[in-house]
Amino acid sequence: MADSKVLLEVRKLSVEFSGFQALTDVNMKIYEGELRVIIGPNGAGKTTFMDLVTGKTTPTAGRIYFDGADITKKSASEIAKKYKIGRKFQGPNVFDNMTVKENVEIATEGYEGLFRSIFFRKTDAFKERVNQILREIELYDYRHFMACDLSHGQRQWLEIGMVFAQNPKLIILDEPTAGMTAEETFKTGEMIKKLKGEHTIIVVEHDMDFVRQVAEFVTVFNYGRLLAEGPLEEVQKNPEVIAVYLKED
Amino acid sequence: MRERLKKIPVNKYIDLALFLFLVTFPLYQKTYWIYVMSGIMAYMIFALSLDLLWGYTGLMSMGHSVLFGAGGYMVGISCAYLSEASWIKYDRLPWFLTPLSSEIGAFIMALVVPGIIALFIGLFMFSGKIRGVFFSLITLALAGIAELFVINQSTYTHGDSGITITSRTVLSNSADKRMTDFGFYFVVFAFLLAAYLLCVLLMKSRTGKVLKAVRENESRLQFLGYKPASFKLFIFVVSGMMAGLSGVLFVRVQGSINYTAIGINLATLVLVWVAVGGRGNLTGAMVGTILLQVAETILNSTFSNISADFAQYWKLALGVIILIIVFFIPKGFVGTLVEAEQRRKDRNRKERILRKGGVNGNG
Amino acid sequence: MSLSMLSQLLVSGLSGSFVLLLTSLGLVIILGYMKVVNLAHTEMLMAGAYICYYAFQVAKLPFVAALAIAFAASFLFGVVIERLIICHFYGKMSETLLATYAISMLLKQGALLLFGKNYKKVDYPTSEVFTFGSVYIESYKVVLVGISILVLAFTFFFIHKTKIGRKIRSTTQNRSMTECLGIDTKRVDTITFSYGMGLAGLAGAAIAPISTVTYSLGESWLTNTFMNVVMGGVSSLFGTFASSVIIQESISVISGLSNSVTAQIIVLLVVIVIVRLKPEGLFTSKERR
Amino acid sequence: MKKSSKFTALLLSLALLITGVGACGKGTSGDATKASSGDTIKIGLVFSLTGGTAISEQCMYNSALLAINEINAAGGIGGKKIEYVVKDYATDADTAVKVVKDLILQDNVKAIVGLYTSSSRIAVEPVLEEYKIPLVYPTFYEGEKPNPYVVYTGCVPNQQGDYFVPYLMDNVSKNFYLIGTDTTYASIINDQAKTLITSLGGNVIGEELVSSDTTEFSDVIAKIKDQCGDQGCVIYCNLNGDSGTSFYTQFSAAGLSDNYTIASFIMDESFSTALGKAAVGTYACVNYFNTIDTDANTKYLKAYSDAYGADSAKAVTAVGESTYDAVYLLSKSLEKCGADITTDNILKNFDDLTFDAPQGTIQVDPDTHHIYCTARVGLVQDDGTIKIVYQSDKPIKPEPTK
Repeated sequence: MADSKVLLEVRKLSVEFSGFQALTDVNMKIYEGELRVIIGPNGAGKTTFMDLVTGKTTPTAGRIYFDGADITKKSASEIAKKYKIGRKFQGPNVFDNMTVKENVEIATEGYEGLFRSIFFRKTDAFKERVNQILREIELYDYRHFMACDLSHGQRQWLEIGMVFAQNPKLIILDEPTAGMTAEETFKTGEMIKKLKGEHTIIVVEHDMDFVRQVAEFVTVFNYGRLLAEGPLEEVQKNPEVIAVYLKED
Repeated sequence: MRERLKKIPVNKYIDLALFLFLVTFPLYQKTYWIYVMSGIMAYMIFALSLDLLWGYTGLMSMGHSVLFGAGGYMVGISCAYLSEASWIKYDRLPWFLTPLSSEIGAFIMALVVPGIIALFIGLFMFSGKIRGVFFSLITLALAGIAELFVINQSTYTHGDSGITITSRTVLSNSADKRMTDFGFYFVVFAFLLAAYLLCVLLMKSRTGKVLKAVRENESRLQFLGYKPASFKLFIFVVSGMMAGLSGVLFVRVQGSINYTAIGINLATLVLVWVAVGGRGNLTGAMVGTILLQVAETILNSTFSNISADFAQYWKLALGVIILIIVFFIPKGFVGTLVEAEQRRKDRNRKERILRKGGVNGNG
Repeated sequence: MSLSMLSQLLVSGLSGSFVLLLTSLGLVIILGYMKVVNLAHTEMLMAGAYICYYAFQVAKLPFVAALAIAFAASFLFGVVIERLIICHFYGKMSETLLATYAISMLLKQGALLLFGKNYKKVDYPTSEVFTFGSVYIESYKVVLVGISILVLAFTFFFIHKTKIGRKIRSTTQNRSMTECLGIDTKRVDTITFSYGMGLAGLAGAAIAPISTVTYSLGESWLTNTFMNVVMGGVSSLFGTFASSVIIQESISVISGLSNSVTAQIIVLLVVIVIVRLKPEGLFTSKERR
Repeated sequence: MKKSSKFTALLLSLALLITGVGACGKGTSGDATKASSGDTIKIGLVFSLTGGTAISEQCMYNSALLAINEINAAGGIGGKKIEYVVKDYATDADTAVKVVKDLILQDNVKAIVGLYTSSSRIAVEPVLEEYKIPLVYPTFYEGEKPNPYVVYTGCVPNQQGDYFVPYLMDNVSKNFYLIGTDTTYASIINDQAKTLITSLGGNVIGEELVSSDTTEFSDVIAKIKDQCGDQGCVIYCNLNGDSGTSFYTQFSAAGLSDNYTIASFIMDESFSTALGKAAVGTYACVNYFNTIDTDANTKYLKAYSDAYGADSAKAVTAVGESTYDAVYLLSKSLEKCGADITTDNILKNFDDLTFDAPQGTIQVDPDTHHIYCTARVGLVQDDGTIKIVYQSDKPIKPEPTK
């Protein structure tokens, strides 16, 4: 994988919340087209890491480079719009009292500016793209439903669909299968696998079955530090990782 | 055709009925009711402007009257200056009010000044972390300050007496060109229709969707690449200008303006109108305004002969109405109707999906 | 402005600060610990003032008894209102604002119909005047300062040292966790809200002698109390105290320099600017929330 | 089914609105026939039954009703009973405009009696001009160029301040400190007083306008004390409503020396009885105090006390008496009109009209439509009554534009 281009790189990333060291000296590289799974016990700093990359929080030290540019202190909206990093949050985070279709339309890339959105008219291509995404996430029949009326799993898919609609270079999925039935989880896994290759994807996940389904290359976090990194089989044999997970149980 | 009709939501039918009613209203009513209804229509524009802000974007401004009053006062000051009202002691207007020395200038200022005020308040609030309830509290305080301010600036605003206006046209400030109540009714109606259409277009556009998304989940929106602050600022300015317009029309109908038009009382009253009608669908704002205002006027003229304390009972009743609304129909009259329709449609769709046996169809 | 006048202004500003503190405290408790904006707060001041009038002026009870009755009655009213109305709207900002506004209207119009529009006058419980050189202060104002310090101290004790206070704080910080510990958070909510309402009633009774008791008494406190809370931050009693002093002293001194209307406008605008720069309040407590 | 529900919604909302407003349309026509039926004459009454000045206007409202009932009991106006419609303008000029339009267009009244604040009078004047309906304004006020549609039955500054200031300078102090509510009325009154005080050789030490919801006066009192020192001064006080009462209370509590005296136009029996101790020693000046010893006054107070109780009768004020006069003067003017009740006739018939009022005989000046009246200065006594300490020799000609 070393031959393909580095898309995201973090160097010596640290963050501290009023005395609490949430992340310490993390170095990491994500290559273009990769599907990376991040695992780790609760409070390991996985979500904090996502927050830093997407501009929700600013680091106390260290730098983040994306596609060659330094995005360390950029705002969330700039990171999403200019650098094209899409993020799905932990637990479905959608626009509840809007229809499924509206949710996807809002997310569709290219019209985020105020003036462009005022004079925006739906083109056939736009409509087609929205419909295509709705079909991919199997919500086409539900497109006129309010997002709050969907089942939990459907809301998760909706948010995944919204991230696709952004057409990002990097997709970050924070626990995409949380609260899903086994069948839904499997479907989600297939959805993600289908995307692999076209997009670069980071998935944070607890569900080890799901991880086995999709993962090739895994990063393990613990206590705000990067514990191990490598192909799934290798990491599973790592005694440190086993210790952490055994302790967890 | 039938399909298209089916797709139109129920509130649009109510809108149609409402406008049909309003346009025929003066044909069979007496001058008094034409005058009252003109005032109510001006208030309806005001309620619409608040609905854009509160119903769609989720910004509960408790001081929207500041913008209404600002528009009204621009016209008031201009009228007083041009007609050389007896209380005027100054020789000329300060530089920033000089456009008020022409009739058209006054109208433009009445739209621009509330816009600018909204721009400043908005820049100030939205660039900081002021949101939610603090936005409401600060706008409430602003209304309080505005009331004190206009009373204090009596050189231009004539203090607590307010300004009396003799003309009843949108542009002219002279008493000679006064229109009849009947004629002016249609001027206000035209503005209401225009304001309504503007709101419909705006809210149907992508911007409208983004604003709804701001209401639903502002922080999520950032991660889709939007800057919520600029959208909020935009709608605040648009809403402010509309409020200014309604202020102008109301002052022209009423023939006077004073500090109550800019203060807390009106600011909270308009919230009640929108809440009763239902927020976030334009129709509710208009229906709420017309229902409450017509009810108040009718009850007032019926009961004020029986009990001189009537106004007090009305306010008491209004308190009860608000409680009933927030308890039993929190979405307001129209909002509940719209929701019921949505539910019914959802049910039908669900049945259709089930009939298809969960096969992923193409609609 | 002479030195004696400045010192007079500062002294009356200081006593005014304590009055503002007293009148805002109930609001701070309810907003800070329950995230509920109680628009009926200032009308509770009015209700408290009426209670004071009837208990102290008409029934000739001791003043302390009047304060106690005002607190108790407002507390009970708070229980009723919370159980009947407020508890249904937690977390719904617009609905809470509308509901509390409706309550405020009912209180105000109810008072108007019940007590009429005539002014009621409550005599000063203590009528001496203290003079220090050219500076004077009515003894009752000193009493008011005492009352507000007592109330502040008691509230601090209540919130931080008692068992119920701990429950209130833990409910604010993590409701579901608190529920898991077997604490009835609904009851905690009721107590918090009622305590805030009770304080408002008490404050109303305490300020009755220095104001004119009438149904519109609440209006004149609206902007000042709310701005005070916004500026002081909602989670710390000290912040409220500090911002009371800042607001009232500046109003006092500026109105000495120009006039009270200008002072009011300037101070409120400055408060708004401060809130913009420090949206979480000027003196937020160090607690991690 | 879907379509029908939509049509129901459409029809329902249409029906609701049309019936709602149609009902009131009917009400209008019903009233119109009643008014033109000929056995009654309809007049409008406009007072603040709520709002900041409600306490002052309660007595006006009571007196108006008293006068109407007396006139009707005595056979009405040429056999026709007076029918009245009351509106509350809540101390708000905008509301005043609305209710006056309501009275004119909806109730078709022949004339209107009422209003207290100057701001409301100024605001409704254009409405009166547009619809040509007369207003009888029963409050003492700051003076203006007389409006052709208004008849004024209160006194104006040349019947009030012009006697008050010299009296205070001779008997109390030459130093004045002016304070007032930030209103048109108070600022004009204070300006007039300033001119008068300087021209008579007195000193205006300071002036202060406060917002109408001010209830905390320690800063103002501090200022007064600082600027006047031991020599004291007359505090020329035109605070109204809540802030007025707060000021009196705090002023008396502040324990300033006897060299400080409050003098106020707004001080009247309603305040002096409500304030108790705090008002004692305050000077007031108006054309009527209820301690006036005339037969008409005794009769008026007796009737008032029978109707509203003895306690209320103690708080009868000058504006109340003026309203009583206003209704009587209006009835006399209407009586002169006979069958031909037009606005022009009503207004014309006010010329030189006289009435044996509780304050003494009053006469309407034909040029200005104000009344000739006697200027009186009163001092609040321990029991809350106001004792007359000075009165002009004869009724004074009104000069509203002076």
